[in-house]
Amino acid sequence: MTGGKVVIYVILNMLMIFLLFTAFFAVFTKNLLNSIITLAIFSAILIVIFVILQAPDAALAEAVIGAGLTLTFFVITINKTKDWQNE
Amino acid sequence: MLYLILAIILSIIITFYRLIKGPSVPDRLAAMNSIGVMFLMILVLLSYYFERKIYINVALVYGVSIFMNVLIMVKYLQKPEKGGSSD
Amino acid sequence: MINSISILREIIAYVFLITGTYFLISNAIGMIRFPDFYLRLHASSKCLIAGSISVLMGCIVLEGISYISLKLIIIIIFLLITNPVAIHAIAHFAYNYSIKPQKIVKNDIKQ
Amino acid sequence: MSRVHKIFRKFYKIGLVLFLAIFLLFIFDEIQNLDIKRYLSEHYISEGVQETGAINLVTSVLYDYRGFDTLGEATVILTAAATLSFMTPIKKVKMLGTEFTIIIYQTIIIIIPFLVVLGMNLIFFGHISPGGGFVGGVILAMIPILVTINYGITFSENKLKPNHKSLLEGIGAIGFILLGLLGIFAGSNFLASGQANFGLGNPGELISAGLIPYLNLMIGIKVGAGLAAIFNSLIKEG
Repeated sequence: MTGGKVVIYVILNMLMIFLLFTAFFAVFTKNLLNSIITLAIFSAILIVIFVILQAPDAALAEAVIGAGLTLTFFVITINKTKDWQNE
Repeated sequence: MLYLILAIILSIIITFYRLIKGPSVPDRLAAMNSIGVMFLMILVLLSYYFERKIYINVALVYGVSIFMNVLIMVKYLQKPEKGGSSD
Repeated sequence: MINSISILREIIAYVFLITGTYFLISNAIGMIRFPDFYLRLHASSKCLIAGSISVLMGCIVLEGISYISLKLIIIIIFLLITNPVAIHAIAHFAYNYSIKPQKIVKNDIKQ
Repeated sequence: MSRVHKIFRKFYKIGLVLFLAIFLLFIFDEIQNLDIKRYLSEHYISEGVQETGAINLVTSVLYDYRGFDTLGEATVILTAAATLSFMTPIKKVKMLGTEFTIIIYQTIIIIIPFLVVLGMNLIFFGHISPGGGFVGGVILAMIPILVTINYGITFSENKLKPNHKSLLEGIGAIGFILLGLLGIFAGSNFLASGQANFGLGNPGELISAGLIPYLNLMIGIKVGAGLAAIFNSLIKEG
Protein backbone atom coordinates (compact mmCIF):
# COMPACT_ATOMS: atom_id res chain seq x y z
CA MET A 1 0.00 0.00 0.00
CA THR A 2 1.22 3.48 -0.77
CA GLY A 3 1.01 6.44 1.59
CA GLY A 4 -2.33 7.76 0.45
CA LYS A 5 -4.04 4.40 0.72
CA VAL A 6 -3.02 4.00 4.37
CA VAL A 7 -4.35 7.41 5.35
CA ILE A 8 -7.69 6.89 3.65
CA TYR A 9 -7.94 3.48 5.33
CA VAL A 10 -7.37 5.16 8.71
CA ILE A 11 -10.06 7.77 7.90
CA LEU A 12 -12.55 5.06 6.90
CA ASN A 13 -11.99 3.09 10.11
CA MET A 14 -12.22 6.21 12.29
CA LEU A 15 -15.54 7.07 10.67
CA MET A 16 -16.84 3.53 11.24
CA ILE A 17 -16.01 3.68 14.98
CA PHE A 18 -17.55 7.15 15.19
CA LEU A 19 -20.70 5.77 13.51
CA LEU A 20 -20.94 3.13 16.24
CA PHE A 21 -20.66 5.79 18.98
CA THR A 22 -23.42 7.93 17.49
CA ALA A 23 -25.69 4.91 17.09
CA PHE A 24 -25.19 3.89 20.74
CA PHE A 25 -25.84 7.45 21.95
CA ALA A 26 -28.98 7.73 19.83
CA VAL A 27 -30.38 4.51 21.23
CA PHE A 28 -29.49 4.78 24.90
CA THR A 29 -30.16 8.44 25.68
CA LYS A 30 -33.18 9.32 27.81
CA ASN A 31 -34.37 12.43 25.97
CA LEU A 32 -36.05 12.00 22.59
CA LEU A 33 -34.74 15.33 21.26
CA ASN A 34 -31.12 14.29 21.78
CA SER A 35 -31.86 11.10 19.94
CA ILE A 36 -33.21 12.98 16.91
CA ILE A 37 -30.33 15.45 16.84
CA THR A 38 -27.82 12.60 16.98
CA LEU A 39 -29.61 10.82 14.14
CA ALA A 40 -28.77 13.74 11.83
CA ILE A 41 -25.07 13.23 12.51
CA PHE A 42 -25.47 9.48 12.00
CA SER A 43 -26.69 10.03 8.46
CA ALA A 44 -23.97 12.64 7.80
CA ILE A 45 -21.29 10.06 8.66
CA LEU A 46 -23.01 7.54 6.39
CA ILE A 47 -22.83 10.01 3.49
CA VAL A 48 -19.07 10.44 3.88
CA ILE A 49 -18.59 6.65 4.10
CA PHE A 50 -20.59 6.16 0.88
CA VAL A 51 -18.49 8.78 -0.91
CA ILE A 52 -15.26 7.09 0.24
CA LEU A 53 -16.58 3.76 -1.05
CA GLN A 54 -17.26 5.46 -4.45
CA ALA A 55 -21.06 5.24 -4.48
CA PRO A 56 -22.33 8.79 -5.12
CA ASP A 57 -25.86 7.69 -6.01
CA ALA A 58 -26.37 6.03 -2.64
CA ALA A 59 -24.82 9.08 -0.97
CA LEU A 60 -27.29 11.41 -2.71
CA ALA A 61 -30.25 9.27 -1.71
CA GLU A 62 -29.02 9.13 1.89
CA ALA A 63 -28.47 12.92 1.98
CA VAL A 64 -32.01 13.58 0.81
CA ILE A 65 -33.92 10.86 2.64
CA GLY A 66 -31.93 10.20 5.79
CA ALA A 67 -30.85 13.71 6.64
CA GLY A 68 -33.83 15.58 5.23
CA LEU A 69 -37.26 14.02 5.09
CA THR A 70 -37.14 11.30 7.76
CA LEU A 71 -36.06 13.77 10.45
CA THR A 72 -38.87 16.11 9.39
CA PHE A 73 -41.47 13.39 9.83
CA PHE A 74 -39.96 12.31 13.17
CA VAL A 75 -40.01 15.87 14.55
CA ILE A 76 -43.66 16.41 13.59
CA THR A 77 -44.67 13.03 15.03
CA ILE A 78 -42.95 13.72 18.36
CA ASN A 79 -44.64 17.11 18.51
CA LYS A 80 -48.03 15.41 18.20
CA THR A 81 -47.59 12.82 20.97
CA LYS A 82 -49.41 13.14 24.28
CA ASP A 83 -46.27 13.01 26.43
CA TRP A 84 -44.76 15.98 24.70
CA GLN A 85 -47.91 18.13 24.97
CA ASN A 86 -48.62 17.39 28.64
CA GLU A 87 -45.06 17.66 29.87
CA MET B 1 -5.17 16.99 1.14
CA LEU B 2 -5.79 13.89 3.27
CA TYR B 3 -4.12 15.35 6.34
CA LEU B 4 -6.47 18.33 6.13
CA ILE B 5 -9.38 15.85 6.17
CA LEU B 6 -7.88 14.19 9.24
CA ALA B 7 -7.64 17.59 10.97
CA ILE B 8 -11.28 18.36 10.19
CA ILE B 9 -12.35 14.94 11.52
CA LEU B 10 -10.44 15.72 14.73
CA SER B 11 -12.36 18.98 15.10
CA ILE B 12 -15.62 17.08 14.47
CA ILE B 13 -14.81 14.68 17.30
CA ILE B 14 -14.05 17.62 19.61
CA THR B 15 -17.38 19.23 18.71
CA PHE B 16 -19.20 15.95 19.26
CA TYR B 17 -18.18 16.16 22.91
CA ARG B 18 -20.33 19.29 23.20
CA LEU B 19 -23.23 17.41 21.63
CA ILE B 20 -23.00 14.64 24.22
CA LYS B 21 -22.34 16.87 27.21
CA GLY B 22 -24.34 19.96 26.27
CA PRO B 23 -26.60 21.03 29.10
CA SER B 24 -29.52 22.16 26.97
CA VAL B 25 -31.14 21.50 23.60
CA PRO B 26 -29.93 24.72 21.84
CA ASP B 27 -26.34 23.75 22.61
CA ARG B 28 -26.87 20.49 20.80
CA LEU B 29 -28.53 22.25 17.87
CA ALA B 30 -25.56 24.61 17.45
CA ALA B 31 -23.18 21.64 17.63
CA MET B 32 -25.26 19.84 14.99
CA ASN B 33 -25.11 22.81 12.64
CA SER B 34 -21.34 23.16 12.87
CA ILE B 35 -20.77 19.41 12.49
CA GLY B 36 -22.91 19.46 9.34
CA VAL B 37 -20.92 22.26 7.73
CA MET B 38 -17.65 20.52 8.62
CA PHE B 39 -18.87 17.33 6.92
CA LEU B 40 -19.75 19.43 3.86
CA MET B 41 -16.15 20.65 3.72
CA ILE B 42 -14.98 17.02 3.95
CA LEU B 43 -17.19 16.12 0.98
CA VAL B 44 -15.69 18.90 -1.16
CA LEU B 45 -12.12 17.92 -0.21
CA LEU B 46 -12.80 14.23 -0.91
CA SER B 47 -14.01 15.04 -4.41
CA TYR B 48 -10.66 16.74 -5.03
CA TYR B 49 -8.72 13.79 -3.63
CA PHE B 50 -10.47 11.21 -5.81
CA GLU B 51 -10.30 13.57 -8.84
CA ARG B 52 -13.96 12.90 -9.59
CA LYS B 53 -15.27 16.47 -9.65
CA ILE B 54 -18.83 15.29 -10.16
CA TYR B 55 -19.06 14.36 -6.48
CA ILE B 56 -19.66 18.06 -5.71
CA ASN B 57 -23.36 17.43 -6.42
CA VAL B 58 -23.51 15.55 -3.11
CA ALA B 59 -22.21 18.63 -1.29
CA LEU B 60 -24.80 20.87 -3.00
CA VAL B 61 -27.68 18.63 -1.98
CA TYR B 62 -26.40 18.12 1.56
CA GLY B 63 -26.14 21.90 2.09
CA VAL B 64 -29.84 22.27 1.35
CA SER B 65 -30.61 19.40 3.70
CA ILE B 66 -28.78 20.97 6.68
CA PHE B 67 -30.67 24.24 6.32
CA MET B 68 -34.06 22.55 6.22
CA ASN B 69 -33.17 20.39 9.21
CA VAL B 70 -32.23 23.36 11.38
CA LEU B 71 -35.36 25.32 10.42
CA ILE B 72 -37.72 22.42 11.17
CA MET B 73 -36.11 21.55 14.48
CA VAL B 74 -36.20 25.20 15.55
CA LYS B 75 -39.84 25.46 14.59
CA TYR B 76 -41.24 22.36 16.28
CA LEU B 77 -38.98 21.49 19.22
CA GLN B 78 -40.24 24.33 21.43
CA LYS B 79 -41.32 23.51 24.97
CA PRO B 80 -45.12 23.80 25.13
CA GLU B 81 -45.56 25.93 28.22
CA LYS B 82 -43.49 28.83 26.92
CA GLY B 83 -46.38 30.09 24.84
CA GLY B 84 -45.97 28.99 21.26
CA SER B 85 -48.20 30.05 18.44
CA SER B 86 -50.62 27.93 16.53
CA ASP B 87 -49.30 26.43 13.32
CA MET C 1 7.38 30.18 -16.93
CA ILE C 2 4.27 28.01 -16.98
CA ASN C 3 5.71 25.77 -14.30
CA SER C 4 6.35 28.69 -11.94
CA ILE C 5 2.78 29.93 -12.40
CA SER C 6 1.33 26.52 -11.51
CA ILE C 7 3.60 26.28 -8.43
CA LEU C 8 2.45 29.76 -7.33
CA ARG C 9 -1.18 28.71 -7.77
CA GLU C 10 -0.69 25.62 -5.62
CA ILE C 11 1.00 27.67 -2.89
CA ILE C 12 -1.89 30.15 -2.80
CA ALA C 13 -4.44 27.31 -2.76
CA TYR C 14 -2.77 25.50 0.12
CA VAL C 15 -2.49 28.74 2.10
CA PHE C 16 -6.26 29.13 1.74
CA LEU C 17 -6.91 25.49 2.67
CA ILE C 18 -4.71 25.57 5.78
CA THR C 19 -6.27 28.85 6.91
CA GLY C 20 -9.73 27.32 6.56
CA THR C 21 -8.77 24.23 8.53
CA TYR C 22 -7.30 26.44 11.27
CA PHE C 23 -10.59 28.31 11.54
CA LEU C 24 -12.58 25.06 11.72
CA ILE C 25 -10.36 23.73 14.53
CA SER C 26 -10.69 27.03 16.40
CA ASN C 27 -14.46 26.66 16.03
CA ALA C 28 -14.26 23.27 17.74
CA ILE C 29 -12.09 24.59 20.57
CA GLY C 30 -14.45 27.53 21.01
CA MET C 31 -17.42 25.21 21.27
CA ILE C 32 -15.73 23.42 24.17
CA ARG C 33 -13.99 26.18 26.11
CA PHE C 34 -16.55 28.98 26.30
CA PRO C 35 -18.71 29.01 29.43
CA ASP C 36 -22.00 30.44 28.16
CA PHE C 37 -24.38 29.36 25.40
CA TYR C 38 -24.34 32.67 23.54
CA LEU C 39 -20.54 32.80 23.62
CA ARG C 40 -20.44 29.33 22.09
CA LEU C 41 -22.86 30.47 19.40
CA HIS C 42 -20.62 33.46 18.68
CA ALA C 43 -17.63 31.17 18.10
CA SER C 44 -19.74 28.80 16.04
CA SER C 45 -21.08 31.49 13.71
CA LYS C 46 -17.97 33.50 12.87
CA CYS C 47 -15.37 30.74 12.70
CA LEU C 48 -17.69 28.44 10.75
CA ILE C 49 -18.34 30.96 7.98
CA ALA C 50 -14.68 32.02 7.78
CA GLY C 51 -13.41 28.46 7.67
CA SER C 52 -15.87 27.10 5.13
CA ILE C 53 -15.51 30.01 2.73
CA SER C 54 -11.74 29.87 2.97
CA VAL C 55 -11.66 26.14 2.16
CA LEU C 56 -13.95 26.64 -0.83
CA MET C 57 -11.81 29.58 -2.05
CA GLY C 58 -8.79 27.30 -1.92
CA CYS C 59 -10.59 24.73 -4.05
CA ILE C 60 -11.56 27.42 -6.59
CA VAL C 61 -7.94 28.58 -6.90
CA LEU C 62 -6.84 24.97 -7.35
CA GLU C 63 -9.46 24.39 -10.04
CA GLY C 64 -9.21 27.41 -12.33
CA ILE C 65 -12.06 28.63 -14.52
CA SER C 66 -14.57 25.89 -15.34
CA TYR C 67 -18.10 24.75 -14.57
CA ILE C 68 -16.90 23.07 -11.39
CA SER C 69 -15.74 26.38 -9.95
CA LEU C 70 -19.15 27.84 -10.86
CA LYS C 71 -20.71 25.13 -8.70
CA LEU C 72 -18.30 25.99 -5.88
CA ILE C 73 -19.23 29.68 -6.16
CA ILE C 74 -22.90 28.65 -5.90
CA ILE C 75 -22.08 26.72 -2.71
CA ILE C 76 -20.31 29.82 -1.31
CA ILE C 77 -23.30 32.07 -2.03
CA PHE C 78 -25.70 29.52 -0.56
CA LEU C 79 -23.67 29.21 2.65
CA LEU C 80 -23.36 33.00 2.90
CA ILE C 81 -27.13 33.34 2.73
CA THR C 82 -28.31 30.42 4.83
CA ASN C 83 -25.76 29.91 7.61
CA PRO C 84 -26.24 33.28 9.39
CA VAL C 85 -29.99 32.79 9.11
CA ALA C 86 -29.73 29.36 10.73
CA ILE C 87 -27.60 30.76 13.57
CA HIS C 88 -30.12 33.60 14.04
CA ALA C 89 -32.96 31.08 14.23
CA ILE C 90 -31.09 29.01 16.83
CA ALA C 91 -30.44 32.12 18.94
CA HIS C 92 -34.09 33.16 18.82
CA PHE C 93 -35.11 29.61 19.76
CA ALA C 94 -32.72 29.67 22.73
CA TYR C 95 -34.14 32.97 23.95
CA ASN C 96 -37.64 31.53 23.87
CA TYR C 97 -36.27 28.43 25.63
CA SER C 98 -35.52 30.74 28.62
CA ILE C 99 -31.75 30.57 28.43
CA LYS C 100 -30.47 33.92 29.62
CA PRO C 101 -26.93 35.26 29.17
CA GLN C 102 -24.75 35.61 32.24
CA LYS C 103 -24.53 39.37 32.01
CA ILE C 104 -27.28 41.30 30.23
CA VAL C 105 -26.13 44.75 29.16
CA LYS C 106 -29.13 45.68 27.03
CA ASN C 107 -32.17 43.61 26.13
CA ASP C 108 -33.52 44.19 22.65
CA ILE C 109 -36.13 41.42 22.58
CA LYS C 110 -38.87 42.01 25.12
CA GLN C 111 -41.83 39.75 25.08
CA MET D 1 -32.07 -15.74 44.15
CA SER D 2 -33.06 -12.29 43.02
CA ARG D 3 -29.45 -11.11 42.75
CA VAL D 4 -28.48 -14.15 40.74
CA HIS D 5 -31.48 -13.58 38.52
CA LYS D 6 -30.51 -9.93 37.93
CA ILE D 7 -26.90 -10.82 37.09
CA PHE D 8 -28.12 -13.53 34.75
CA ARG D 9 -30.38 -11.10 32.91
CA LYS D 10 -27.56 -8.58 32.45
CA PHE D 11 -25.20 -11.19 31.06
CA TYR D 12 -27.95 -12.65 28.92
CA LYS D 13 -28.34 -9.41 26.95
CA ILE D 14 -24.60 -8.98 26.45
CA GLY D 15 -24.19 -12.59 25.42
CA LEU D 16 -27.05 -12.34 22.95
CA VAL D 17 -25.48 -9.32 21.25
CA LEU D 18 -22.06 -11.00 21.14
CA PHE D 19 -23.52 -14.21 19.75
CA LEU D 20 -25.37 -12.33 17.01
CA ALA D 21 -22.23 -10.38 16.10
CA ILE D 22 -20.10 -13.51 15.77
CA PHE D 23 -22.84 -15.27 13.78
CA LEU D 24 -23.14 -12.35 11.32
CA LEU D 25 -19.35 -12.17 11.03
CA PHE D 26 -19.20 -15.82 9.94
CA ILE D 27 -22.01 -15.36 7.44
CA PHE D 28 -20.52 -12.28 5.79
CA ASP D 29 -17.08 -13.84 5.74
CA GLU D 30 -18.57 -16.81 3.93
CA ILE D 31 -20.22 -14.54 1.38
CA GLN D 32 -17.03 -12.62 0.72
CA ASN D 33 -14.97 -15.73 0.04
CA LEU D 34 -17.40 -17.46 -2.30
CA ASP D 35 -15.66 -18.33 -5.53
CA ILE D 36 -18.39 -17.71 -8.06
CA LYS D 37 -18.25 -15.72 -11.24
CA ARG D 38 -20.57 -12.75 -11.36
CA TYR D 39 -21.76 -12.94 -14.94
CA LEU D 40 -24.57 -10.41 -14.64
CA SER D 41 -22.60 -7.58 -13.06
CA GLU D 42 -19.73 -8.11 -15.48
CA HIS D 43 -22.20 -7.85 -18.35
CA TYR D 44 -23.66 -4.62 -16.91
CA ILE D 45 -20.24 -3.04 -16.44
CA SER D 46 -18.78 -4.02 -19.80
CA GLU D 47 -21.74 -3.51 -22.13
CA GLY D 48 -24.15 -1.27 -20.23
CA VAL D 49 -23.15 1.94 -21.98
CA GLN D 50 -23.55 0.55 -25.50
CA GLU D 51 -26.84 -1.16 -24.78
CA THR D 52 -28.68 1.62 -22.96
CA GLY D 53 -26.82 4.79 -23.89
CA ALA D 54 -26.67 6.15 -20.33
CA ILE D 55 -23.28 6.92 -18.82
CA ASN D 56 -24.49 6.55 -15.22
CA LEU D 57 -24.69 2.79 -14.78
CA VAL D 58 -26.94 2.98 -11.73
CA THR D 59 -29.53 4.84 -13.77
CA SER D 60 -29.28 2.32 -16.58
CA VAL D 61 -29.92 -0.52 -14.12
CA LEU D 62 -32.75 1.34 -12.39
CA TYR D 63 -34.70 2.47 -15.44
CA ASP D 64 -33.78 0.00 -18.15
CA TYR D 65 -32.71 -3.43 -16.94
CA ARG D 66 -34.80 -3.36 -13.77
CA GLY D 67 -37.54 -0.89 -14.73
CA PHE D 68 -40.23 -3.09 -13.24
CA ASP D 69 -38.79 -2.69 -9.72
CA THR D 70 -38.95 1.09 -10.08
CA LEU D 71 -42.62 0.76 -10.99
CA GLY D 72 -43.15 -1.15 -7.73
CA GLU D 73 -41.41 1.55 -5.68
CA ALA D 74 -43.57 4.20 -7.33
CA THR D 75 -46.67 2.21 -6.44
CA VAL D 76 -45.64 2.16 -2.75
CA ILE D 77 -45.45 5.96 -2.59
CA LEU D 78 -48.72 6.32 -4.50
CA THR D 79 -50.49 4.03 -2.01
CA ALA D 80 -49.07 5.88 1.00
CA ALA D 81 -50.08 9.30 -0.33
CA ALA D 82 -53.58 8.09 -1.22
CA THR D 83 -54.12 6.55 2.21
CA LEU D 84 -52.91 9.64 4.07
CA SER D 85 -55.10 11.88 1.91
CA PHE D 86 -58.17 9.89 2.93
CA MET D 87 -57.30 10.26 6.62
CA THR D 88 -57.12 14.07 6.64
CA PRO D 89 -59.72 15.60 8.98
CA ILE D 90 -61.71 18.69 8.14
CA LYS D 91 -60.82 20.84 11.15
CA LYS D 92 -57.31 21.98 11.83
CA VAL D 93 -55.42 21.00 14.99
CA LYS D 94 -53.25 23.46 16.87
CA MET D 95 -49.55 22.61 16.69
CA LEU D 96 -47.04 24.08 19.08
CA GLY D 97 -44.15 26.02 17.65
CA THR D 98 -42.20 29.25 17.71
CA GLU D 99 -42.89 32.15 15.41
CA PHE D 100 -40.19 33.06 12.92
CA THR D 101 -38.88 36.58 12.50
CA ILE D 102 -39.03 38.58 9.28
CA ILE D 103 -35.42 37.72 8.44
CA ILE D 104 -36.31 34.10 7.81
CA TYR D 105 -39.41 35.09 5.83
CA GLN D 106 -37.31 37.10 3.41
CA THR D 107 -34.62 34.41 3.16
CA ILE D 108 -37.06 31.74 1.99
CA ILE D 109 -38.06 33.93 -0.97
CA ILE D 110 -34.39 34.10 -2.02
CA ILE D 111 -33.84 30.35 -1.57
CA ILE D 112 -36.81 29.03 -3.62
CA PRO D 113 -35.43 29.71 -7.17
CA PHE D 114 -32.18 28.01 -6.20
CA LEU D 115 -34.11 24.92 -5.12
CA VAL D 116 -36.09 24.84 -8.39
CA VAL D 117 -32.92 25.04 -10.50
CA LEU D 118 -31.15 22.37 -8.41
CA GLY D 119 -34.04 19.92 -8.59
CA MET D 120 -34.51 20.38 -12.35
CA ASN D 121 -30.77 19.93 -12.87
CA LEU D 122 -30.76 16.68 -10.92
CA ILE D 123 -33.78 15.37 -12.85
CA PHE D 124 -32.72 16.27 -16.39
CA PHE D 125 -29.09 15.20 -16.00
CA GLY D 126 -30.02 11.94 -14.33
CA HIS D 127 -28.46 9.75 -17.00
CA ILE D 128 -25.19 11.70 -17.21
CA SER D 129 -24.30 12.60 -13.62
CA PRO D 130 -25.30 11.12 -10.24
CA GLY D 131 -28.79 12.01 -9.24
CA GLY D 132 -31.98 10.90 -10.90
CA GLY D 133 -35.67 11.31 -10.60
CA PHE D 134 -36.04 10.34 -6.97
CA VAL D 135 -33.50 12.79 -5.55
CA GLY D 136 -34.68 15.65 -7.75
CA GLY D 137 -38.27 15.00 -6.80
CA VAL D 138 -37.48 15.18 -3.10
CA ILE D 139 -35.60 18.47 -3.65
CA LEU D 140 -38.69 19.85 -5.42
CA ALA D 141 -40.87 18.61 -2.54
CA MET D 142 -38.79 20.66 -0.10
CA ILE D 143 -40.29 23.88 -1.51
CA PRO D 144 -43.88 23.29 -0.19
CA ILE D 145 -42.40 22.13 3.13
CA LEU D 146 -40.40 25.35 3.57
CA VAL D 147 -43.37 27.49 2.51
CA THR D 148 -45.64 25.63 4.94
CA ILE D 149 -43.42 25.97 7.98
CA ASN D 150 -42.89 29.67 7.31
CA TYR D 151 -46.21 31.10 6.19
CA GLY D 152 -48.63 28.60 7.67
CA ILE D 153 -50.78 25.87 6.22
CA THR D 154 -53.53 28.19 4.94
CA PHE D 155 -51.23 30.24 2.71
CA SER D 156 -49.54 27.12 1.41
CA GLU D 157 -52.82 25.46 0.49
CA ASN D 158 -53.95 28.66 -1.16
CA LYS D 159 -50.87 28.74 -3.38
CA LEU D 160 -50.60 25.02 -4.15
CA LYS D 161 -53.99 23.38 -3.94
CA PRO D 162 -54.15 19.75 -2.74
CA ASN D 163 -56.20 18.77 -5.78
CA HIS D 164 -53.43 19.98 -8.06
CA LYS D 165 -50.90 17.90 -6.14
CA SER D 166 -53.07 14.80 -6.54
CA LEU D 167 -53.47 15.57 -10.25
CA LEU D 168 -49.69 15.90 -10.71
CA GLU D 169 -49.10 12.63 -8.89
CA GLY D 170 -51.63 10.88 -11.11
CA ILE D 171 -50.01 12.33 -14.24
CA GLY D 172 -46.64 10.99 -13.12
CA ALA D 173 -47.90 7.50 -12.34
CA ILE D 174 -49.99 7.13 -15.49
CA GLY D 175 -47.24 8.61 -17.67
CA PHE D 176 -44.71 6.08 -16.39
CA ILE D 177 -46.98 3.20 -17.37
CA LEU D 178 -47.79 4.74 -20.78
CA LEU D 179 -44.10 5.18 -21.52
CA GLY D 180 -43.65 1.54 -20.58
CA LEU D 181 -46.40 0.52 -23.01
CA LEU D 182 -44.49 2.29 -25.83
CA GLY D 183 -42.03 -0.58 -25.63
CA ILE D 184 -44.77 -3.06 -26.50
CA PHE D 185 -45.86 -0.98 -29.48
CA ALA D 186 -42.29 -0.93 -30.75
CA GLY D 187 -42.26 -4.70 -30.73
CA SER D 188 -40.38 -5.51 -27.54
CA ASN D 189 -41.07 -6.09 -23.84
CA PHE D 190 -42.83 -3.89 -21.30
CA LEU D 191 -40.60 -1.02 -20.09
CA ALA D 192 -37.89 -1.69 -22.67
CA SER D 193 -35.94 1.32 -23.86
CA GLY D 194 -32.56 -0.04 -24.89
CA GLN D 195 -33.69 -3.08 -26.89
CA ALA D 196 -36.55 -1.38 -28.71
CA ASN D 197 -34.59 0.85 -31.14
CA PHE D 198 -35.73 4.27 -29.99
CA GLY D 199 -32.49 5.86 -31.16
CA LEU D 200 -29.89 5.86 -28.44
CA GLY D 201 -27.90 8.84 -29.67
CA ASN D 202 -24.39 9.67 -28.56
CA PRO D 203 -23.68 8.75 -24.93
CA GLY D 204 -23.00 11.86 -22.89
CA GLU D 205 -25.38 14.28 -24.60
CA LEU D 206 -28.53 15.63 -23.01
CA ILE D 207 -30.99 14.03 -25.43
CA SER D 208 -29.80 10.45 -25.64
CA ALA D 209 -30.39 7.07 -24.05
CA GLY D 210 -33.83 6.47 -25.53
CA LEU D 211 -36.67 6.72 -23.03
CA ILE D 212 -34.59 7.12 -19.85
CA PRO D 213 -34.81 10.97 -19.51
CA TYR D 214 -38.61 10.92 -19.86
CA LEU D 215 -38.93 8.11 -17.31
CA ASN D 216 -36.75 10.21 -14.99
CA LEU D 217 -39.03 13.21 -15.46
CA MET D 218 -42.15 11.17 -14.69
CA ILE D 219 -40.62 9.69 -11.52
CA GLY D 220 -39.51 13.17 -10.44
CA ILE D 221 -42.99 14.68 -10.82
CA LYS D 222 -44.60 11.74 -9.03
CA VAL D 223 -42.24 11.63 -6.05
CA GLY D 224 -42.28 15.41 -5.57
CA ALA D 225 -46.05 15.73 -5.61
CA GLY D 226 -46.55 12.60 -3.52
CA LEU D 227 -44.17 13.64 -0.72
CA ALA D 228 -45.64 17.15 -0.64
CA ALA D 229 -49.13 15.64 -0.27
CA ILE D 230 -47.92 13.32 2.51
CA PHE D 231 -46.35 16.21 4.44
CA ASN D 232 -49.42 18.37 3.95
CA SER D 233 -51.83 15.81 5.32
CA LEU D 234 -49.43 14.85 8.14
CA ILE D 235 -49.24 18.41 9.41
CA LYS D 236 -53.02 18.87 9.28
CA GLU D 237 -53.89 15.55 10.89
CA GLY D 238 -54.80 15.55 14.55
